[in-house]
Amino acid sequence: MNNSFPRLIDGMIEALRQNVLPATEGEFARGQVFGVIFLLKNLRLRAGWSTAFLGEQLAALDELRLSLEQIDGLSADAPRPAKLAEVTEQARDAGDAQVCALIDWHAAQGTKIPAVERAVDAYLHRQLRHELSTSAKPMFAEISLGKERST
Amino acid sequence: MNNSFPRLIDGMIEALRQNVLPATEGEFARGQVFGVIFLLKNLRLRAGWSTAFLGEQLAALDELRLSLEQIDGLSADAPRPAKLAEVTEQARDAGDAQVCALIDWHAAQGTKIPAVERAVDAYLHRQLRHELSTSAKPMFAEISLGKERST
Amino acid sequence: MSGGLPDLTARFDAHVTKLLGRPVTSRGWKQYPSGFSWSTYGVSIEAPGFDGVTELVLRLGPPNGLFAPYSAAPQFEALKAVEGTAVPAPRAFAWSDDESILGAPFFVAEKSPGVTVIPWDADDRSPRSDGAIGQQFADILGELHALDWTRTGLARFGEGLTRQNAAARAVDEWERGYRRWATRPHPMMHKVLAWLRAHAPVAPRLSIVHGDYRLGNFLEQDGRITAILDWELVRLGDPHEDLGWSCLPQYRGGTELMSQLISRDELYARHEAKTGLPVQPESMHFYTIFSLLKLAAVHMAGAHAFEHKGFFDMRMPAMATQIAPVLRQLEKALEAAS
Amino acid sequence: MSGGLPDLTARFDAHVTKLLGRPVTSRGWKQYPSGFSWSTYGVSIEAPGFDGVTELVLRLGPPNGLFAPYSAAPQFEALKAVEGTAVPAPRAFAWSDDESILGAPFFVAEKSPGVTVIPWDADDRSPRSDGAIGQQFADILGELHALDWTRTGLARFGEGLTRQNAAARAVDEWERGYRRWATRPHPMMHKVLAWLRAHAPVAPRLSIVHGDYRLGNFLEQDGRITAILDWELVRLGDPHEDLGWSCLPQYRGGTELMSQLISRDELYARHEAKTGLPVQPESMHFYTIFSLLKLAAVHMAGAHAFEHKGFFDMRMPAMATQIAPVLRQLEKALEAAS
Repeated sequence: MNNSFPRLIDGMIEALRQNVLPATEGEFARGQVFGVIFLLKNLRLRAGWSTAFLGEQLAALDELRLSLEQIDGLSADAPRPAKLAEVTEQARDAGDAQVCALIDWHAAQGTKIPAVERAVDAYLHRQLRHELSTSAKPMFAEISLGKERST
Repeated sequence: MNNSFPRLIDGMIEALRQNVLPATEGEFARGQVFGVIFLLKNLRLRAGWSTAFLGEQLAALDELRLSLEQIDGLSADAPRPAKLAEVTEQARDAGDAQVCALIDWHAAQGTKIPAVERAVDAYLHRQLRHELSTSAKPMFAEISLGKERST
Repeated sequence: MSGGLPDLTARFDAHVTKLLGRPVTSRGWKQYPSGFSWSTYGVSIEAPGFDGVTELVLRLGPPNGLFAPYSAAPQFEALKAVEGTAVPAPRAFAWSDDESILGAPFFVAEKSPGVTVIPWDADDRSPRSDGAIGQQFADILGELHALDWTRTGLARFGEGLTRQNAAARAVDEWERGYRRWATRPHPMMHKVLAWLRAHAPVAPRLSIVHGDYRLGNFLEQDGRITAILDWELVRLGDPHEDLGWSCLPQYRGGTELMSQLISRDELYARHEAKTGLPVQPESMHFYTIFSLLKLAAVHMAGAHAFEHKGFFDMRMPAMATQIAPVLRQLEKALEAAS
Repeated sequence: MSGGLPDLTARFDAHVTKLLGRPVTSRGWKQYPSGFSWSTYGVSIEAPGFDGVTELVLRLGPPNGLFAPYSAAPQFEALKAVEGTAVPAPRAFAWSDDESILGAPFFVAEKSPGVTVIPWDADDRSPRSDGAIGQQFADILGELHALDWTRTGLARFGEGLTRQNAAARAVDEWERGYRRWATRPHPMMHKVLAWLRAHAPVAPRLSIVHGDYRLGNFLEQDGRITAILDWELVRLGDPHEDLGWSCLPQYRGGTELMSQLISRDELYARHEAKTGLPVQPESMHFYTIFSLLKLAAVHMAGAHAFEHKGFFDMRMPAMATQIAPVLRQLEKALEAAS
């Protein structure tokens, strides 16, 4: 899933405007497309990734931070997620960038620290499970064929 | 604007499914409609009214609560918004229900208290200004006529 | 009602066959896009038709519609009440609230000639330049309000109604609407309801109130209004109620003209000439605020229909976005009043 | 490229007129819905055409496309390289990366007969029952990997490439893709990149790698594969790379068959028969994980194109929703490897 809520909304609006409107017959149906566009514009001003959605991701980062603190002798150079102050996309992305740096740092070390590996893997697993549990059932057949799937 | 984010999303999906798909020609364009539906289903799982949007509404309620506290001799019976614990739709609606009860109570009083009137009016004004500043420009011509407005 | 046109056609034919006592096969079905609430179809039947009329309009009130559950009785009785008067309207032939017949309350009327103008289409189709439509718009409203309805089928909706309680009843009715449709509490509505109860005027007479008299709800042809449509909010009450509604800023399209048709002064003057009732400033103030409250409630009905009744027309949530602007107008109107 | 078809037609005619040295008027333009990246058009020109061919395909790489900026050179050279070999593909006639000609890099090829099968359409059009297509699918891939490309136009893309650095170069290329397209940091990608660098195998030979060899990227007719399409990710490298990609679970459609066409054992056996190279389990493991990383990066490219390049095709953000499932597959694959 994408990162930026407003850009996602903008893209949906443009897809409707550029790809759907010209192929839709009748003023009622086209009006309905404009209605969806209008609502999307309102959502752009009022909605965002939910606190529940982001909060779980940030809780996972915090769990990783605490796990790393308990690893004896972990080099002070090792990148790690900072303590989080707020529930935002930016906080999640900053935390993930620190985890990326930690993984790169650990990959470059001659001697691997199994506890770091375990802590990172636990984080990756928790994050992925959450991502998957907040994903809708794929609709690729419908998207490609333009019709409901019979199965 | 509506209250329930998931119901709004559901309605947009059904409008696309019931009103747009049958009037849209070509598998590419229909596929695009399914693409919008699919993304909306994902938003349903991941998005909600933003903290910024709800937070301002709750700050307005809190301001009213503090104003009421400073009114000497306001009857203990007078309904008023409670102190807020969390930034949610439910908290906003509960607060607004208390403001509604306060207005009804005050309307039923023989003697009006101007300070209550002023505090409530200040709240109504702040809430409305926020609602309007988070609203997209109306698209009623487009929705009714199914075409872009020339003006 | 989506997807059910073949079924609807068959049921319609069966019912009309029964009504007319001869086999009827309808043809040329067309759904009109206008109308936020009742579904409207154009349909033809073979001569001799109803009373000679073969081009018909069928209106159905769908169970998930804006103000559902519906009854077709008030609309039918209103059309009957104005038949043969100076108020042009389609002749109505049949109605029923029995959902076993067509799946929803319905009525059948003649198809009047002419086209509608949508209030927010600023682009073209403007019929307003010479003022003739605006004058008719005012005159017809005056004629409607001057009618004696006491011997019509509408009389049964006026039980217990007095010039003294007409305003309070109107407020009661729309407070019920607000409580039914609001998807969240709106403190401003409570403030306005309290103000309305404290300022209810006495009606100068009890009239048929169209309830949605404005640009967009009539047909015109060759510079003449051929039919007043959309009687679903018809009621009995203070004639100022229709005046307040038709003067809402929402229907002025950025012009100084009420419903984009006629100046306020001329509307009032022509209305007074037809009814013999001078327009009362206090009543207009009351019914302007009442009309805004009613409009806010209508917008809430849109949110409610979309979110709770499975009425997935994108115009519904679009209407819902206009609750706040109307509440803002109410705030300003009450400020001006205090 | 939306909305520009008349302009495109005129520019195409002018360019083909110049290429063929006679006036050409194209007709029958049709855009094919398939393809997530390059735009594909079918078009006819008058005889004698290109080399006798009058039914053409024009492919354009739009500036806001999935992997843009594009070059048409690799695809053109790949089609030229396989012309006249046992690898069926459209004959290519012209190409250019000069955007002043048609507004985007493009190439022109013959229109091959046959239809495509979409990987996730489980409903119908299944060509798989008798296995003949699957056998050809395997054999053609073996033929491709056995080709000597050193004297073809592809040779210029192989500078400095060795059997030892082929895997690392492939990882480098897709790490660049990840860094270019990711709309947010993905720690799992870093873990996988580190694993890939630590486990890079030596290639048994350097082959033409199609880069997207799977169900959906070939035409079939009467039980025969008539053309391998979609060469935009063509590169030189380890033949295991194509095997790993074509065996991805994403293309199995819930069956046990690779690309819904052929069992893994038979694919390997036929490939070995054509190339003389036994499939190496370690290499397959590496290129399976590599292919998942590449697929995750492709999905990220979808998010990037939609959010940052104005490519408003709803398939893009739909692809982006599949990043997490692929990262989950990578997690499982690395778990199994450790």
